[in-house]
Amino acid sequence: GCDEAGGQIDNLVVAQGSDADSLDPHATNDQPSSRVKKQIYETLITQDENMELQPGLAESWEQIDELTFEFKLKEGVLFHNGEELKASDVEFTLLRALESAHVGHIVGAIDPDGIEVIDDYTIRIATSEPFAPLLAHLAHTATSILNEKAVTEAGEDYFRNPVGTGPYKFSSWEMGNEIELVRFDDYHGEPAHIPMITFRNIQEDGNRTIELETGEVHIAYDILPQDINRIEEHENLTLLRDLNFSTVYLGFNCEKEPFDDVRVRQAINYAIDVESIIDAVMEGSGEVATGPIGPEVWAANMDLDPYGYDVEKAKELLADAGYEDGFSTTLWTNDNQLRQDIATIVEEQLLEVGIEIDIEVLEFGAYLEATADGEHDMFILGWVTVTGDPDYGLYSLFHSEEFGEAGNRTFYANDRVDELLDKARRSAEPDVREAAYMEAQEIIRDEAPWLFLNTGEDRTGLRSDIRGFVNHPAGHHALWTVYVEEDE
Amino acid sequence: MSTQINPDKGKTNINGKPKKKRGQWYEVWKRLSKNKAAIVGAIIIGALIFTAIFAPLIAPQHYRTQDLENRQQPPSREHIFGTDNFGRCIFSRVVYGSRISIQVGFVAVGFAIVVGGLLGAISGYYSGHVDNVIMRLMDILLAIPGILLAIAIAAALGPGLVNVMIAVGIGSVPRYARIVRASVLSLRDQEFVEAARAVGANDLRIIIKHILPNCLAPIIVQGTLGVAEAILSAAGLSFLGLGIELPKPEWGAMLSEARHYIRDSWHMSIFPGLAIMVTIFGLNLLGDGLRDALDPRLKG
Amino acid sequence: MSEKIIEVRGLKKYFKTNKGPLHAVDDINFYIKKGETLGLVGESGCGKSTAGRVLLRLIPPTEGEVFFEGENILDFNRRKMRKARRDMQIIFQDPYSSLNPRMSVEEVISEPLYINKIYKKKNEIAERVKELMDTVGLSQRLVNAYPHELDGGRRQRVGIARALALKPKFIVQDEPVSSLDVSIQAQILNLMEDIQDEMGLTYLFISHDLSVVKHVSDRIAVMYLGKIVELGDYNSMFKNPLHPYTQALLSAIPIPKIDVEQEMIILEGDVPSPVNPPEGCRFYGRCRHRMDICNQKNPELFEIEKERFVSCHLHNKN
Amino acid sequence: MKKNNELLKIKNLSIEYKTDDGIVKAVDNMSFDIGVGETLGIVGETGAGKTTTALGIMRLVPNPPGKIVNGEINFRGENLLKKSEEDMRNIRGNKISMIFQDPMTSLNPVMTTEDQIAEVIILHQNVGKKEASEKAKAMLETVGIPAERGKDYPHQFSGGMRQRIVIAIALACNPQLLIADEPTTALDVTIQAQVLKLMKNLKEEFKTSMIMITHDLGIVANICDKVAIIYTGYTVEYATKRELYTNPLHPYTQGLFGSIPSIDEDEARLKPIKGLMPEPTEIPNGCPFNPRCQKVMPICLKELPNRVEVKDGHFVNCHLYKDKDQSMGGA
Amino acid sequence: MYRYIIRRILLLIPVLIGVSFIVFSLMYITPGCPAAITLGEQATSREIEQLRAQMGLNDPFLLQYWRFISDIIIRQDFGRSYATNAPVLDEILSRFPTTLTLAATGVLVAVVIGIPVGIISATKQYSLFDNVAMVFALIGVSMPNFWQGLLLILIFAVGLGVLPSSGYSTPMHMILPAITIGTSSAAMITRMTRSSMLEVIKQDYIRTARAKGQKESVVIYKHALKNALIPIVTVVGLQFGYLLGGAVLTERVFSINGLGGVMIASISTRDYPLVQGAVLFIAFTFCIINLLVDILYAYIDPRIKSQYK
Ligand SMILES: Nc1ncnc2c1ncn2[C@@H]1O[C@H](COP(=O)(O)OP(=O)(O)OP(=O)(O)O)[C@@H](O)[C@H]1O
Ligand SMILES: Nc1ncnc2c1ncn2[C@@H]1O[C@H](COP(=O)(O)OP(=O)(O)OP(=O)(O)O)[C@@H](O)[C@H]1O
Ligand SMILES: [Mg+2]
Ligand SMILES: [Mg+2]
Repeated sequence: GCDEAGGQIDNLVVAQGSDADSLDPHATNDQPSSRVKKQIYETLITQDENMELQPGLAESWEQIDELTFEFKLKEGVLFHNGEELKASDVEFTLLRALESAHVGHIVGAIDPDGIEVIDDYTIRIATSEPFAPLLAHLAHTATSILNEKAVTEAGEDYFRNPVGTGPYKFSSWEMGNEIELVRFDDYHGEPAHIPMITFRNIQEDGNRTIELETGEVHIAYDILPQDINRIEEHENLTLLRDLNFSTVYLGFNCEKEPFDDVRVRQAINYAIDVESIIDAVMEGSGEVATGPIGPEVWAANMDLDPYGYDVEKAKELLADAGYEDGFSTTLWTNDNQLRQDIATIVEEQLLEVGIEIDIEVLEFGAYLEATADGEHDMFILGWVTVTGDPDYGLYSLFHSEEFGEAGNRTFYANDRVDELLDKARRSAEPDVREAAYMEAQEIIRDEAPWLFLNTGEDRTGLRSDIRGFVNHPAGHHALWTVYVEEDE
Repeated sequence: MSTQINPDKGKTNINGKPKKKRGQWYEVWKRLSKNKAAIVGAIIIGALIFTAIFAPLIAPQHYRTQDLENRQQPPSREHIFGTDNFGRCIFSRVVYGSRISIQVGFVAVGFAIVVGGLLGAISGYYSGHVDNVIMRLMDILLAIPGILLAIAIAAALGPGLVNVMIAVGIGSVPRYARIVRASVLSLRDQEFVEAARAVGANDLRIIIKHILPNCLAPIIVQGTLGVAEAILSAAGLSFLGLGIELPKPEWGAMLSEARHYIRDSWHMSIFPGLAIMVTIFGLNLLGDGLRDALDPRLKG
Repeated sequence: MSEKIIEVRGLKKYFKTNKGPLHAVDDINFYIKKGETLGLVGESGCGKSTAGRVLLRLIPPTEGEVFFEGENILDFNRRKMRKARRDMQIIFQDPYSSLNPRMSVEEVISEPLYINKIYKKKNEIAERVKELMDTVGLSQRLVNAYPHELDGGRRQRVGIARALALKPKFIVQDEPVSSLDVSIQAQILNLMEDIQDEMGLTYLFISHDLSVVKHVSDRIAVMYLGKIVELGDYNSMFKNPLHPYTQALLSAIPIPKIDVEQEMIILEGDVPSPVNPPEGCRFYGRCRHRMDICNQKNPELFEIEKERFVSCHLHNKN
Repeated sequence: MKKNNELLKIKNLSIEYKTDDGIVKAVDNMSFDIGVGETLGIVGETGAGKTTTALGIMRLVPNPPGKIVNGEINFRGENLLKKSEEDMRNIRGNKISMIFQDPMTSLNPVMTTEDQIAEVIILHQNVGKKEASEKAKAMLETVGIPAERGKDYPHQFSGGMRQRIVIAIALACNPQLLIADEPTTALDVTIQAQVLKLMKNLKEEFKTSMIMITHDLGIVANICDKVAIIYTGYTVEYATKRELYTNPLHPYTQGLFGSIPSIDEDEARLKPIKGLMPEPTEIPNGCPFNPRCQKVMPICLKELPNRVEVKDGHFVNCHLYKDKDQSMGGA
Repeated sequence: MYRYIIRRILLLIPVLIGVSFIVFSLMYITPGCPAAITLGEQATSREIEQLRAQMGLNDPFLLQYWRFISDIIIRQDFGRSYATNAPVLDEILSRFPTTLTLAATGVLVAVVIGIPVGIISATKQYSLFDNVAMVFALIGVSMPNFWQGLLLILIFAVGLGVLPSSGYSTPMHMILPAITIGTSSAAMITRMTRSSMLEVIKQDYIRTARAKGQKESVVIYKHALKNALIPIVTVVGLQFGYLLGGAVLTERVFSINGLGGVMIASISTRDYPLVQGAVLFIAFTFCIINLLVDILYAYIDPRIKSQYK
C-alpha cells in the first residue's frame, strides 16, 4: 500500500512492461533486467544524468598508454554476501564478460591478456587496439562487478542469486511476475532511503497508468504517449519526460533497386511529413530526429538540415531517378505497435508521390533474420546508444564491415564514412573524434540511408509525493535516491 | 398380379401428379424458417455478407484514407462511428472489416472441413491401422491448445490473411475429423450402404454418393459454429499482434489498437467489438437453428 | 425344382471383438433349390443376418464355401463377383435404414441399373423404374419422393423394387416384414409371393417370427447361436419338431385363437454369449432333455430322414 | 359385463397432441371399463393411440404438446382428472402402475436395479431405506432374478431380465391396476413366453387388474378377458375375448384376423386390409377406416358411426350394424 | 479400471512425443534464430554465431530433437530457457499456480451459474426465463473475451475505481479476470446443460420415474441430472483444459503473467526449450484433464465404466 498519509513508505512498487530475464549481468542485456541490476550492482565508473563520467567502484583512474588504463578501487566495499571487493573480482568479472555472447561486444575491445591485477585495489586494463569509448563502456551495467565466490558457488543458478555491491540486495523473485529487493545495510555509500523495492511486471501499457492512478504502484516506467495528458493533469501524479539515447529510423536497403539510387532515398525523405507522424503516433513525444544520434549523445551533430516535407521536390527527384510514375515496394516492420503505426502513415503519405507500399509485418524473430539477410526493401527499426558514446551509435550501423546482423541493415557503404568511424574509434583526442563524427553524420544525412524519425524520450509516471527520482538517458534509473516527501 | 394391392389408393392427398422433387433440404428449410431465432441469425449473416460484397458502396470512404488532423473524433454526422487514431473513418473500416472476417471464417473452416473431413472419412471407412494412425495424430493436434498452435503456425508462416486462415483452420481439423469419422462409422454399417454394395457399387461410389452426403448435417452445424469460432480466433490473433496485413481493417486488430485509447476514445473499441459480437451472435443463432432443423429429434 | 441354386458348405463367420472371437455363424451347411423359399428362423443375435450377408459375400467369411449355380462365389474376382451380384440380391429388415435418406425413390431404384450399365439411355432407365414401381405397387407420383416422406410399407416396396431391378434369380430377405404393422406385413408377404411366382425366384427368408416363416417357406432351418439345429420341410417340422429348441420355439408362439389349449414350454435363462461359446451343445444350458454328452460334445447336423436334418444327441442313434 | 366390482371406468376420453403439422387426435372419445381382477387388451397398430391412452390414465401425457381435452377417468369411483398432482403422485406406482414398451430404455441406466425398485417402495410405503432394499431384493427374486444382482446396473442384464425388472418395479407396491404397454414386443418369443408366464402368475397371485396393450392378437388370446380394438385413436370394437374371436364384427377387426399368418393351419394367401393407416393429422371425414374398408357405404364417408351394442357387452362402431342396434337392442 | 488408467497414461507418452515433435518442427521451420533474438537488435554477428554454436543450433535437426527428447526421457531434464537460463520447469511451475487458480475460479463461477440456469431453462423450455437465459448465454458466447475484459476494466477499475485492473496478488485482483473467463464458460455450460437435460427429459426412464409417483424435483435432480451430466462434464473439462492452456487473451488484458503468456513470449523469442516445455506441460495437463473427465464418466455412468477394461 502507498496511501499512508505522507511519511516514509517501506516498499517502493515500480511497474515495468516486462519481467527481468536474468539478474546475471552477463546473461542478458535487456532493459527490464538492467533496471533491476542497476540497483544491485555497481560498475567501476558511472555516468550521471548528464553522461559525465563519475567514480564508481573505482575511486580514480588514469591512462597509462594508448592502450592501457589503471584503476584504483575503493577500499572496504562489501558484497551482499559479505566478501570484500578485490581487484581479482574485477578481473574475474571482465574475463567472464568477454566470454559472454550477450554482452561480449560491450567489453569486446579489452584484451583478455591485458588485464593485470597490480594489488588488491589496483588493476590495469588494456585494449587490443586503441579504443576511445572504453571508459563509457565500463560504465555500462553489463560490466557490473561480480563476486567471484558468489558466481562460482551459485553456478548455473547465479542468474537468480545475484550478488553485487549495490545499495539493494536481491530478496526474492516470482518469475514472470515480480522481483523484490531489500536495502543492503552494509552499503559502502549513502544508504538507500526506502527499505524495499518491488518490481512488478505489468505488460499492458495502459494498465500501468491505471495502476499508478489507483495507487497500486509508485513509479511506472514507459508511460504510453496516449496517457501523457492524463498523468500530467492528474493531481496526485507527476510525469517525468526526458530525451533518451534511442532513435527510431526508417532504413532503405541500399543494395536493392530502387534504393541504390540516392535520389530515391532523398525523395522519400522529402515525401514524408515526419512531424505529423510523431504527432499522430507518439502524441508529439520525443523530438523529431535530425541525425542518426540524438542530442543526448555526445558529439551529436545538431546543425544538420532537416529535409522537411516537400512533395514537389520529392517528385522531382523521383523523376530524375526515372520513377516519375512511382513504383511499388515493401515496407517491413515487426509487430511493434509504434512501428506499425508509423508504417501505416508512411504508406499513406508515399501514395502521394506514386510509391505504393505493401507493409510486411513480421514477428520479431523473423524480422531480425529477414532484415539481416537483406530480404527487405524499406524497414523501420530503432537503435539505442546505450553507452552515450557516438561510436556505439554509428559504427555498427553505418560501417561497411558491419552489414546485416551486425547492425548495418541498410547495407550502406561509404568509404569516407568507414574511414571517419575508424579514426574516431582509435583516437584518444576528443576533438579529433568529435570532428570525425560530425562529418560522418553530415554524409549520412546527405546520402540518406536512413529517414530519421524521432529521438525517444523516457516517460516515467510517479506518485506526486515521490522525490529524488531522475530519468537516466540510458533507461535504467537509480532508485536508491528515491524517498517520499513528508506531508506538511 | 391381379390381386396387387396399391397402398396409394388409400391416400387422401392423391393428386395424380408426380411430387415435386424436393429433398431433405427443403424440409430443413421449412423447419428452419419456422425458427424465429434462426431467421434473425440468417438475417444478420445475410446482412454481413451483403455488407462484405458491397463494402465499397456502403462505406463512405476507403478504409485506409487518413486524416491526421481529425484523429479520434467521437461519432458525428460525418463519421457515424467516429474516427480512429489516424483519423480514419471507423464506420468504413468496420464495413470493410466484414470482408476479412468472412474470408477468414469461411476459408479457415472450409480448409478444416476439407482436410478434417477427408481424414475422418478415410479413418472411419477403412478403420484398423489407418484409423489408429490418423486418430492419434488428431489427439496430438488436439492436445496442443488451439490458439497456441495458431500462434506457432502464424509465427512459422508469417502473418497475413492466408496464413491466419490456415493457422486457425489447422487447429480445428481434429474436430471435423472426429465428427466425420463418427458419422462414417455409424453410416458404414447402415443397411443402405450394404444395399449399395449388394448392387455392385464400389468403395468410391459408396463414400461419395452414400456416406458423405449423409455426414453433411453435423458438418454444416459444426461449420456454422466453427466460422464463429474462427472469426473470434482470428480476432484474438490480431489482438496479440499476429494478424492481418496493415492497414487492412480486421476487427480484432482494430480492437487491439483501440485498447490504448480506450479511456479517451471509447468509440474506437466499441464498434469493432460490437461488430464481432453481432456476427458471432448471428452465426450462433443460425448454427443452433440449423442444428434443430437438421436433427428433428432435437425439436422441443 | 430339384436343382440346387445355392449350396453352403462349412460356412463360418467370426467377428473380432475385445473379448475374443464372436462366433456369429459357426459351420453351417445347407442348400436351396431353385424356385423354393428356405426360411431361416432363430432368436435375435443367433447369426441369421450374418449368414445372409456372408452368403452374398457382402462381408467376407472366415471359412467355408458358397456355391451359386455350381460355382464358388467366394473364389470370384472382382469383375466376376460384380456380375454374380446381378443374380443375387437382398432386402433388408429395416426399411428406415436401408434407404439412403438423400436419394429419391427413382435414384434408389435406378442405382443398380446405373452401376451395372444395363441400359444406355436415360429414358430406358426411367422406363424400367416405372415398370418396377408398378410391379411393387408404388404410385408413379412418388418417383421423386424421398424416403422420409414414405411410410414403412412403401419404403419396403422401394427396397423390393431395388432388389428386383437387376432381375435376380435369388434374393435374401432379411426380416423384410418384422418392422411393419400386421396389416402392412400381410400386403408385403403377398406381394413377395406374387413376385416369386411370376419370376421364378428363389428366396432365403430370414425371420424370427415362426408363423411368418411357416407361411412363406417350403423348407425351414432353425438357427441357434450360430449353428443350424434343425432343417426340414415346413410341414414335418411343424407337425413333428425334433430338436428341443424347435419344440420350445414353436410352443412359445401365442396363438390368436381361443379354445386352443396351449402349453408353452418355458426355457430357462437367456441365449448365452456367442463369444467363446460352450464346447458342447450350445443349447445345453436351456435344454429340458440335457444329457451328460450334450455338455461335452457338440452334436453334428445329420440327416435323420430324407431332407430332414437335426443336430441333437437325443436323436443321434449312432 | 356390468359387474359391480368395477375398478376403472373410462368415459369419452379424448387426448390431443399439438404438432407443427396440425392437431393429432391421438385418443378420440374412448370408453371402456375394467373390473377387479380383470384384464383388458387394447389392440391396435402403430400410432393407434395405445400408449397415449395408458399415459392418459397415469396423467403423464407430456404437456406440451399433449393435452387431455375431454372425458373422465374414474378409478374406484373417483375421477383422476380432477385430482391434484400431489394426489396423483400417491396413486402412480402405488395403486396404478405401468410397464413401458421398451425394456432397454425404461430403466435409468445410472442407478442400480435394486435402488430403482426400492425407490418406489420408499415413496409409497412407510419403510426405511434398509427395509425398502430388502423388499426390493425380494421383488427381484419374485420375478426370477437372483437378489444379489440387485447391485448391478441395467446394462448388465439381458432384455428379458430388464423387462422383468420393470415388472418388479411396477408390482412392488402391489397395485390395483397394472398397465402393460406392449411389454414383450421388444423381446424374442422364448423370452416373451417367460415374461408372459410371469405376468400371468403374478396377476393371479396379487389379484391385479390389468390393461394389456399389444398389437399381437395371440397375446390377447393368451392373457386377456376383454378386448378393445382401436384404430387411429378411435375404438372400433369392444367386446369380451370370446365374442371378439368367435364373432369379429368390424371390418377392421376382420381384416386384422385375415392378416396374420396362422401357425397351426395352412392358408394359401393372407387376406390383408388394403391401403395404409392415414396420417395422424389427416384423418378422413366420417369413419376413419372408410378408405380401407371393403364394405364402405356412402354414409361412412360423412358420418362417424356411434357405438352400438350389438350383443350384451359386444360394442362396435360401424354403420353396418346400425339397424341391428335397434333390432338387437329391442330383443 | 486401474488397468484402463494405466493404459491411458502409457498412451500419453506417444501423444506427448508427437506433440513435442510437431512443436519442435514448427519452431525449427519458423524463421528467426534464437541466438539473434536473445541478443537483440544490437548484437554483432560474431556474438550471434558464438551463441548459436553454444546452443547447438548448428546441428542437424534430428540431432537437436534427439538431444532434447533424450534429455527429458533419460534425465527428466527439460533444459534451461534461452532467455533467462532458468530451468524450464521452474519457469513453468512459478506461473502455474496463477493460471490454475484463475482457471479454477473461472470454471467454478461458470459451473455455479451455468448448471442451475441450464436446468431451469430445460425444465421450463420456451418460458420467459428460458428465453432470457438463452439470449444471455448467446451473448456470453459471442462476446470476445478480450473485449469484455477491456470493458470490465473500463467500468470497474477506471470508472468506478472499485477493483484493480491488473496483476494477481489478492482475491480482489481475481474478480474481474474470473468474471471475464467465467462468462463464456458459463454461457457454454448453460447451453450444454440445457440441451443435454432436454434430451434426457424425453427418455423413457424419466417417464418411468414419474410413473413411480416420484416428485418432479427428484425426477429432475436425481434421475435426469445424473444422466445429463456426461456432456456437461465434457464441456467443463474442455473449458478447464483450455483455460489451463492459457486464457492467453484474458491474461494479456489483465497483465496476468500466466502460462499462456510465457508460452507466447517464448514463441516470439524463439526460446525453444521454454516453448517445448510449456507446450508439453500444457498438453500434459490437457491430457490429464481428459483422463480425469473420462474417469469421471465412469463414475457417473456404469455403462461407460464397464467399457474401461
Ligand atoms: N459387424 C459386426 N461386428 C461384430 N459383431 C457382429 C457384427 N455383426 C453382427 N455381430 C454379432 O454377430 C451375432 C449375430 O448377429 P446377426 O446380426 O447375424 O444376428 P441376427 O440373427 O440377424 O439377429 P437379429 O434378429 O437381431 O437381427 C450377434 O451377436 C452380433 O452382435
Ligand atoms: N409427444 C407427442 N407429440 C406429438 N404427437 C404424438 C406424441 N406422442 C404420440 N403422438 C402421436 O399420437 C398418436 C398416437 O401415439 P401412441 O404413441 O399413443 O401410439 P401407439 O398406439 O402407442 O403406437 P405404437 O404401437 O407405435 O407404440 C400417433 O399418431 C403419434 O404420432
Ligand atoms: Mg438380423
Ligand atoms: Mg406405444
